[in-house]
This record gives sequence, C-alpha cells and structure tokens, in this order.
Amino acid sequence: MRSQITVNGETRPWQAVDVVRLLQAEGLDPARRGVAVAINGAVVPRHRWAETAVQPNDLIEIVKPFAGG
Amino acid sequence: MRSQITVNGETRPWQAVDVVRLLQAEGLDPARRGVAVAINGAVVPRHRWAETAVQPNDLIEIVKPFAGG
Amino acid sequence: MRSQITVNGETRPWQAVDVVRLLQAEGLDPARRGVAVAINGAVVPRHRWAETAVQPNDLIEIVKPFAGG
Amino acid sequence: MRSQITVNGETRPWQAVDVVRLLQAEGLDPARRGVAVAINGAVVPRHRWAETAVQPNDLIEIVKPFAGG
Amino acid sequence: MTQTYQLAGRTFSSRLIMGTAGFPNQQLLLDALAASGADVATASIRRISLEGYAESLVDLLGEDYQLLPNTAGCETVRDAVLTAQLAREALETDWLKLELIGDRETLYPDVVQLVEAAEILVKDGFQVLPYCTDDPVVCRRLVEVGCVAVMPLGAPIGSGMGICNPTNIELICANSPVPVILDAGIGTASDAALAMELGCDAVMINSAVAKALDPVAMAGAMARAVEAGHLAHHAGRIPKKGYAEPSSPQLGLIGS
Amino acid sequence: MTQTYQLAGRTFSSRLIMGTAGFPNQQLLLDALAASGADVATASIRRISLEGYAESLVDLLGEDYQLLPNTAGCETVRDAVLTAQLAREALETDWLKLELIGDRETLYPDVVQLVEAAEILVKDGFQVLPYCTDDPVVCRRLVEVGCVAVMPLGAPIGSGMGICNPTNIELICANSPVPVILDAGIGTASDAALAMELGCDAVMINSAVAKALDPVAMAGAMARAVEAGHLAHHAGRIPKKGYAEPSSPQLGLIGS
Amino acid sequence: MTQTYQLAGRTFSSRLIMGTAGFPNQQLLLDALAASGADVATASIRRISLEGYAESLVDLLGEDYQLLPNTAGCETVRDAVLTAQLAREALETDWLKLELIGDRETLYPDVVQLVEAAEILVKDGFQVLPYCTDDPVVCRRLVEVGCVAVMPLGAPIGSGMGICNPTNIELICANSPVPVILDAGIGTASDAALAMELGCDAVMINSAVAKALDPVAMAGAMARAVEAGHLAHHAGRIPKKGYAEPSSPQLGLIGS
Amino acid sequence: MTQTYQLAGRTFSSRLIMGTAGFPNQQLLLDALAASGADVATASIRRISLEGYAESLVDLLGEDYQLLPNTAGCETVRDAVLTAQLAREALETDWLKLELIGDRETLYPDVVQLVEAAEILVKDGFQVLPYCTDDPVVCRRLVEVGCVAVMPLGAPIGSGMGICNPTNIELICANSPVPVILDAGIGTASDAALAMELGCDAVMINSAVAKALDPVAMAGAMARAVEAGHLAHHAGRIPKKGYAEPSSPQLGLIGS
Repeated sequence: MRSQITVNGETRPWQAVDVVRLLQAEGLDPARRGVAVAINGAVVPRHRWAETAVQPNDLIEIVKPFAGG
Repeated sequence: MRSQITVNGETRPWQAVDVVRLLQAEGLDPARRGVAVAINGAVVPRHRWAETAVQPNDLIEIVKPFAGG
Repeated sequence: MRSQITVNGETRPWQAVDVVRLLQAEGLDPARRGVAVAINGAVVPRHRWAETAVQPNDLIEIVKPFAGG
Repeated sequence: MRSQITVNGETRPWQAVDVVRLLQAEGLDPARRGVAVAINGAVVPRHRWAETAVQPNDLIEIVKPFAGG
Repeated sequence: MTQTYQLAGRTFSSRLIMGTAGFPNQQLLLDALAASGADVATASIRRISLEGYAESLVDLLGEDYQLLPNTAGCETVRDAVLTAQLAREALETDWLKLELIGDRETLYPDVVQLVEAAEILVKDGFQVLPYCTDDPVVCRRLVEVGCVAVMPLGAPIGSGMGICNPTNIELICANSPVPVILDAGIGTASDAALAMELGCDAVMINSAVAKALDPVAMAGAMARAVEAGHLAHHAGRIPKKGYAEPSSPQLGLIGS
Repeated sequence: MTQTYQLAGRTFSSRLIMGTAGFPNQQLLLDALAASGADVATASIRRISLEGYAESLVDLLGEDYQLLPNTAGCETVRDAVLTAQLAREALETDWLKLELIGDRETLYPDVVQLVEAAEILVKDGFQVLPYCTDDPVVCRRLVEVGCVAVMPLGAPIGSGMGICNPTNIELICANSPVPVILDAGIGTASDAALAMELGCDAVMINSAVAKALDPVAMAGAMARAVEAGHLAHHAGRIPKKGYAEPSSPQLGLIGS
Repeated sequence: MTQTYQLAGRTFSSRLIMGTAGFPNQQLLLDALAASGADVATASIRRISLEGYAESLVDLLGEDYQLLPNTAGCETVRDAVLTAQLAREALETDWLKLELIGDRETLYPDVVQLVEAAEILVKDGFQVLPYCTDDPVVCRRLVEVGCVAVMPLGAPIGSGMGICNPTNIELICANSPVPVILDAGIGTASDAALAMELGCDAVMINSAVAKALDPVAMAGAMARAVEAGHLAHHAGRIPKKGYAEPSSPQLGLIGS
Repeated sequence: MTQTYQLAGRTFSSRLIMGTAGFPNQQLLLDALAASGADVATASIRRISLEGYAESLVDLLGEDYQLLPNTAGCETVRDAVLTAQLAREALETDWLKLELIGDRETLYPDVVQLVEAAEILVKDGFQVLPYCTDDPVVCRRLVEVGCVAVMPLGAPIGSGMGICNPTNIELICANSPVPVILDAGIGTASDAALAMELGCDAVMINSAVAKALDPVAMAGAMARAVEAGHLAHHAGRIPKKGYAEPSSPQLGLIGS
C-alpha cells in the first residue's frame, strides 16, 4: 500500500517534497505571512521549511490566525 | 318607553318588586350566605331586602366572594 | 409696647421704612444680585421694594442662593 | 549529648519506652478513647502501641478531636 | 416555636397569609391551605353569575379561616369604598385588604388615592390592611389615618421576583407601629424567609404557591420559610464581613 | 416531609450538617445541635494538651452524631494526609472533610493540592468530602478521583456573606453525580434556603449558628430553612417575570 | 458622540446634572464642575446671613451654568411653594427642583404633598422637576399635573447605595413621556452608567462627587460613565444568558 | 486622563482589550476596534482552509494592534502548548492568552491543567496571560509560575451576566503583583466600569461589542466605561451607608 501523510486531519498520498512544496501543493503561498506549520507535534520554523522533508506517515498541521476572543 | 333597571351592568325591564323578589327573579336564593346587594352605590343590608323596593332606573349590584389574592 | 417685626425668625423693633431701607438696615446691599424678599408669605418683587412699606408685625424672609444638591 | 525525641513540637529526653508508657509519661490515659499517635509521619494504630518502641530522634504527634467546623 | 402575633386585635400563630386564587382545582386549594398552616385567607368580591361556582367560598373556607376580602382591581376611591362595603356585608367581617390599582401593567397601587380611601374606610369602621408601595413615608401616612397594618409590595404581583428593594422593607419594618405584611412578589421559600429576616411580621402569598408545579409542597415550604425567617430575625444573625474567620481552632496543628 | 438522602452509603433525614466550633459554651453547643436536628457534626484534630477540655468530643457527641473530622488549617498535602489518618484512628471513622487551605486571609482551598490529596486519601480507603471552590470543573475532577460528595463554598468561611455566586452553585448541582453540600458563607436562614433551592443536597453550617446571639434559635431557623429550600426546589417554583400577573379574577368588577 | 436632549424646552449636551453642596472648598467645586462637563447645577435657597459667603453662588456660577434651585428641606406644601417663589425671584429662573421631604431619617419625599405642590407650582408658571420615589404611578401623576421631568431616587440621598430597585427605574423610563433624571443614591461611576442603561435621560449627582477623596477625578469618572451608559442603552446590549457561548471559532482546532 | 499601564513590559494607554470574533462583517470589526481605542486585539489559531478569508488577520490588524493569540478550545496541555507554539511562529509574538477549557458547557478553564501548561510555556519563553477562574489562590499560583498577568472570568464566556462574584475579583486585585484583566462575562458598560472599580487593570471584551445591535456604539460605550471605572477606583468613592445624608445645608430654612 502507498505511503500517506495527514494534513490538517485529512490523509494525502505521500510525496517526497519539502514543506515549501507541500504548501504549494496545498495551494498555499509559502511567502504569505501568518502561516505556521507543525509536523508530528513539533513546530517547523519558517526558515527551515525548505530543508525539511515530508516523511511518510507525518502528521502535519498548517495553521493561520483567525478572529478570536 | 318602559322603565328599566340595570343589574350587574345588564339592563332589565323594571318590575315593582323588593330586593328579595329581585334575587329570586334573577334565579338566586335570598337565604344563601355570602350575597350582598347595592342599589345606586349604597349597600342594602340583608335585613332590609324585604322592605326595599326596586325603583325604575336603579343601578343594582349583586355580588359574592370569589377566590382572590 | 413698641411694635416689632420678624426678620428671618429674629424680632426687630419696627421702623417706618420700605424694603430697600430695611435691607440697608440689615447691612445688605439692595443692588446685589440673588437676594429675594417675602413679607407675610408673599414674595415682594425687587421692582416693588422701594414702594413697599414695612408694617408692624410683618414676618419677613430675606434669602439668597447657597450651594445645594 | 543525650538523645532526644520531639512530642507535639516539644523536645524531651529520649527514654527506652513503648508508646503506652510514653502516653503515661505525658500524663495521658492510654485507654482513653479518641487519642491517636503518629511517629515520624506514620500513624501507629492503637493495637500496636504496646509493641512499638520509641526511638531516639522520633518525631511524635499525639492528637485528639476538638470542636471544629 | 415562633411567637404568636396580633393583627387587628386578633391573635394568630401562623405568620403566613394565603391567597386563594388561581389554584388548579379546589382540592389543591384546600390541601395547600392546610399545608401552609395559614389562619387567614383572602377573597375577592365579584358580581354574582348564574354559572358561578356551585359552592360559595364562604361555605368552603368560612369556618376554618379568617377571610380577608380585598378590593382587587378597583381603580377609583368610589369603587374601592363600595366594594369594601359590599365585602363587609357579604362576608360579615370588617377586615379589608384595600387595593387601589394605579396601573394595569404593574398593578402598583395609586398611593394618593389609597391614603384617601383608607381614611374613609377607617372612619366607616373597617380594619384596613392596605396593599401599598415600599415607601416608608406612605406607610407612615397609612398608619396615621388608622390602618391596622401595612402591606408593602416586594415586587409586582405575580412576578415572582422576590423583594426588589430590601432596604425599603427593612426601613418600613424598623419604624412601623403596626404589623408589616410583605405582599406581592414572593417567588420561592428564600424570598419569604428574607422578608421575615428584614423584620416583617407576616408574609402574604398567592401565585408562588397556587402556580407552583406542586402547590402543596410549596405551601409547606413557605410555612417553614416564614418560621425560619422569623426565628433568624430574632436570633441575631452574625454580621456580614468582607473577610474570612476560621471556625476550627487555629492552634495545635500537627507539624507546626 | 422532606425525603432522606444518601451520603457515603448512609441514609440521613436531616440535610443540615453542623459544625461544633466557637459556641459560647458546651451546653449551648448541645442544645443548638439538638435544635438543628442534624445527624452529622464536624470535628477538628489537634495536638492533645494536658490543659485540654476534661471531656472528649467523642464522649460528648460520638453516640448521637456521625462525627465528620476535618483537616482544617492544613496547607500541604502531607499534613492533610497525616491529619486525615490520625483522624481515622482517633474517631474510628473513614469519613473525612478534606480541607487544604491555600490562603490564610480568605481560607480558600488550594484546589490543585486538594485534588492531589483527595486522590491519595480515596486510594487509602477514606470517604472524602472535600471543601472546594465553586468551580464546576474542579468539582468534576474531585468526583473523578472518587470523592463521595463535594462541598463548594458559598463565601469565605465565617463571613456570613451568603452565596456570592449562585450561578456556579446551580451549575455544580445540575451536573454533580454525588451530593453537593454547600459549605461556608451561610449567614442566616434565607441563605440556607437559597442553597437548597439551587439544588444542593445539604448545607454545612457553623459560625452562623455558633456566633448568633441566640445559637439555639438560629439552629432551629436553619433546620426549617433547609427543609423549606429543599421542598421549594422540588415543588417547581414559578418563573421570575419582569411584569405583573393578577391573582384575583379580572372579570366581574362592580361598576364595570 | 452622545445625542443632546431637551429639558424644559432647552437643549443640553451633557446628561449629567451636578449638585454644588459639600465640596471641600470653592476651587474644588469649580474644578469638579468643569471636569463633569455639566450644563446644569443645583442651588438651595436659605436665609441670608451677614456672615454668609462673601461671594454669591449666582456670581460664581450664574454665567456658566443653568442654575436649578431646589426646595431641599421643606416639609410642607406651603414652605415649598414660598421657597420656590423666592428662588424664582432670587435666581430669575422658573426652573425648580421640587423637594418635599416626608421623613428626616431617609429624606424620602412625601409623594402625596409632592403631587399637590407640583400642581400649584405648575399653575404658577414653574418648570417643575420633582424629586420623587421610584413609584411609576406617582411619576405618571406628576407628569399629569404638568411636571417637565421626573427625578426618581435610586437610593437615600447621600447613601451611595446606587440604584436599589432597577426594575422600578426601568419601568418609569419605559413609560415616561418626559425626561427621567435619576436623583440621589449614586455612589460611583458604574451606578451612573447603570442608570443610563436603564433608560434614564440624565443623572443628578452631588455627594458622590463632592465627598469623594478626589472630587475632580470622580467628576471626570461620572462624565464618562453617563456617556457610556447612554451609548450602551442605545447600542442594544446582548441578552443575559445562563450559559456560555464561545467567541472564537469552534472548528479547525489542531489535533481534531 | 487615565494613567497608562504596563503589560508584559509594554506600556499601553487604553485599558480595554478587544476580541475580534463574531462581528457582523469586517468593516464593523475595524470601526468597532477604532471606536474602542484598544491597543491590543486577540486572535485564534486555526487550521488553514483553502476557502479561508482572502485577507489574513495579520495583514488586517497586525500594523495597528498588538495581537494577542489565544488557545481557545484547547482541552489538553499538549494541544494548548502546540497551539501556543504555532501562534508564536505565525504571529511572531511571544504573547499568549492561555485558555485551557475544562467544560464545553460553561467554557470554564481547567485550572489544574492551566497551571501545568502555564509553567511549561513560561519556561519556553512565552508571555503568558491565562484565562482563569475568579479563584484568588489559583491566580497566585499562576503568578508563582511566571504569568505576566491573570485574566479571571466575570461570568461564563458570552453570557453577558457581568461579574457574578465581585468579592472574588476584588480579592484578586487587592493581592495581585501582576495586572488583573477581567475576562469574559461583560454584558454592558456598567459591567466594565464595575470591573475597573473593583481594581482591575484592564478589561477584555468580545461578545458584548461584537454581538450588540450597534457594535461601534457599544465599543465607544466600553471605552468610556473602562476610563470611568478606572478614574472612580482611584478617586476614592464615598462609602455605602444604610441611611441618608443631606447634601443641601440644613440650617437657614424659611419659616424655621
């Protein structure tokens, strides 16, 4: 069976990409302010996105700020 | 035009009767406890019912106690 | 016995004066703003002070505004 | 220097006694209801008082119920 | 255990006065009255109607309770006075709960007309118990014209809001030479207890019992609450403090 | 007339738990306890002193009341646990009112240590009744670790302020699988009635009775108030409305 | 930012009416009045005394403020009417804050005499603003006899208790065809804000400012509070709910 | 006119912290923020969604306001910590409003987990502002682990009930070495003024403004109310008295 990853709770087929590519694949602009990424419960700082490879079975969270109280 | 009286806000043709008869005509038992009568704003004590004649145009109130707060 | 008048609750010997003179006798400046006078329960308007004679036994109130709530 | 014990926060010279004797030495009746004893933070059940020897440097608490809220 | 009190020259043991209106049925009315332990029950005076209840309120309660007729709904001195006189004739009592409504929305009394009507009825020989606002000056005026008690409202009739202004009720009680009966607004037991704690001599309750899901249980609750509040008032409560005060002894803690 | 209730597997008829501290003298303590009708009375555990009361609290109350020892004054888990174990030994009961004081000014509990100590003592076989804040989440945690009841405070101990936050007490009662006993803050009878109306299963009172001018009368007041509030809670009170609703019939007024 | 309002035919921007009595000194009075932003200031009428303040209140405030003389302390219709007429003469204004005291302890008005005096003074050409109880029926009567505003009390004068019965004040505001000015009882800023939120058109304050440790700061606080309450009243507040409602979005939590 | 205050080493002039959620539209959010005069605005952190708002909150508010991200909705220490770390990365700020929800009905915090998470995040370099209960002991614990402020709740989030327990808020303020920010429960302006009068350093508001019929007017009301309450707190209010105290002079009445 093919490897998968989970992005914001949804499974995706795994591909050998770094975080920048992943965001692009998700239709997001990596240059955009306010976006943050965590892989397997650890934050990946923006300056390490390009050098961080997505591994099979990674649990990935991609977040941004919304209105809040 | 014939003379009238008003009993509890409703008009009735006047008849030459005393209060006892009036109550009977209204279907009430004059012996019953708790009934009181006023004619033209003045109470007619029970012991004077028999001697009190109803006059044309009299405004008559016939009351009794009800539940209240 | 000599006639008297009462000014603000204190008795004074009566003298044949008008209200202007009375105020002066009380050490007050009749031209001063804010003073009002009543004799025997009726206000004497400022413009009638000069023509209003003080009578024996008059009850006179001389008031002015103070701080209030 | 002689060994000591602490009873309810007060130091006493140590003596080779069991808990029953200790209570008696403190002027208490070991048969009396409502008394409890702890040595070095551990409760000594009443049925073990006779067999429990007081050791040098023991921290001893002797308590009973009082009025309370 | 609570002392008796005097009202219009009569002595009563219960400090709860019950209204009789709005109960689901007659049996619940009777059971709730019994559970309340009340000695006095109120009645209204209305035009007789042929379809009217077979049984008269006098026959139903007259033997067991001091009936207290009211002038509920009257909006003029004239109507209140005539209703009072008819009530006296119908119920053979000179006791009267005087109501003179000034506003149909709030059912608040019109105190100006109230004082006027009270004066007339006192002169006419009535024992007047006026339903009034929680205004200490109005209460004093009502006593001056000869009322045998005052019945200040805690909140709008039937609102169940309790006592909106405890300060005023306490002021009235502290200065009244006649019994103060808290009338209107009681919603539940703690409201009745509070009324008595403020110094009221009695509490008048109707809707809170009649409209409760279980009127008999609520009547029992009110009976206890009135006793509780009366006892507490005389027991001398502890003051309210902004800080804590330990109850258990502070010395002799282990390890200290 | 009020139903019995279960506490730690025992059935009681009175929903009033009495503290025993601070009474003017022993006779007033005994008389007030009798007047209160309480089945449960609290005790503290302190170092014995040779000058101590001749008579022991166990001899005085042990036969007639379920004694509930507390850990009043303890500020650490260690002291609270040892005091609890000594109490069990001294009073031969596994019941415990767990107090873990976090602040000497307010005598408020330290809820973090409280949960920790409760867990230890439950595992050690105690029936733990924790004195806690009016925090619904803390109460739930205390139940999760096995407490047989929760005792949220109404106001600071001995303050007589009553129930500062009825909303929280009502929330706790609405969701608690174990009995909720209002503890601390009660000043007078209406406070106790309110606690029960909010849904509490029982009320714990000490200073309000012991420090009243007449402790016996106040004890009687509290007994009635607790019954009144309990009955009222189950009787289904009328809703609070912002407007009036006449009790007497609106039709049939004279002159209308 | 808050709308102006009409009082007796004049338009004002500030909804705060200031009393002038009891300030530590004249400079603090002037500074506090300035900080309050008030357009209207009250005055009392008293017998002149030779030792009286050198400077007259008219000279001091007459140019900058609409002076509103009162009949404070009067206990009879006769004294109130004469005092009003003297005030009109002395201050050259037909504005009058009518006070008719019924009780020296509470300083509550005697509403029966108040209505009588108001009717006389309205016929005599005065713009009558009566200090009255929080009785909606009395307020309606005062409007019927021609008063240009009503000034119900929030609590006893100088007590600082705030608004003892918000329900009544809200009822009065909801039904009044003339401006409602909350008078007496205000203790601090939140009381003034509440008065406006209940629907009052203005608030009258004296002791809360004059007797504060820092009258000028408190005057500034009251100015803001009155604006805040007025804005809030018209902004349409959220309803009070017995439960929570999350503000932050509930979806999209991590790990969900 | 109100003094500035320090929060996490920064100085602010406005003592109002605004939430940004639940406004009818973005323009009303911006206008209300402007009307509120707030310097600090909160944000939540959620999973990005492709349909998400075109414009980011950072772009919208980042220039003009100190953004304060929260961990709203988190129910475990683990989720709260990770959400906090993502927030720091996304908003480039180490400020954090720490929320750890213990009950979805009341949205009350789980104070046991809250203290634990606060300790972790402080060690990780965050400026932690915890949303907590009105428990003075918990607030002290949160300060002991290094929180830069405490944010006790006045009532359940979004309930608009105001401040359910002013006694506790006052106790917390009296003893706190760090700023106290009243969070949750504010319904209208007088609630915000009261919070400041009790001694709070600031007030956090969201629903009361966002869900008002006119959010911009309510924002202006809150701005004034916070200033009013702050000024009043420092002006030294008059004490509350149970009796009246005349403001106008008592001597010199006519006819006396």
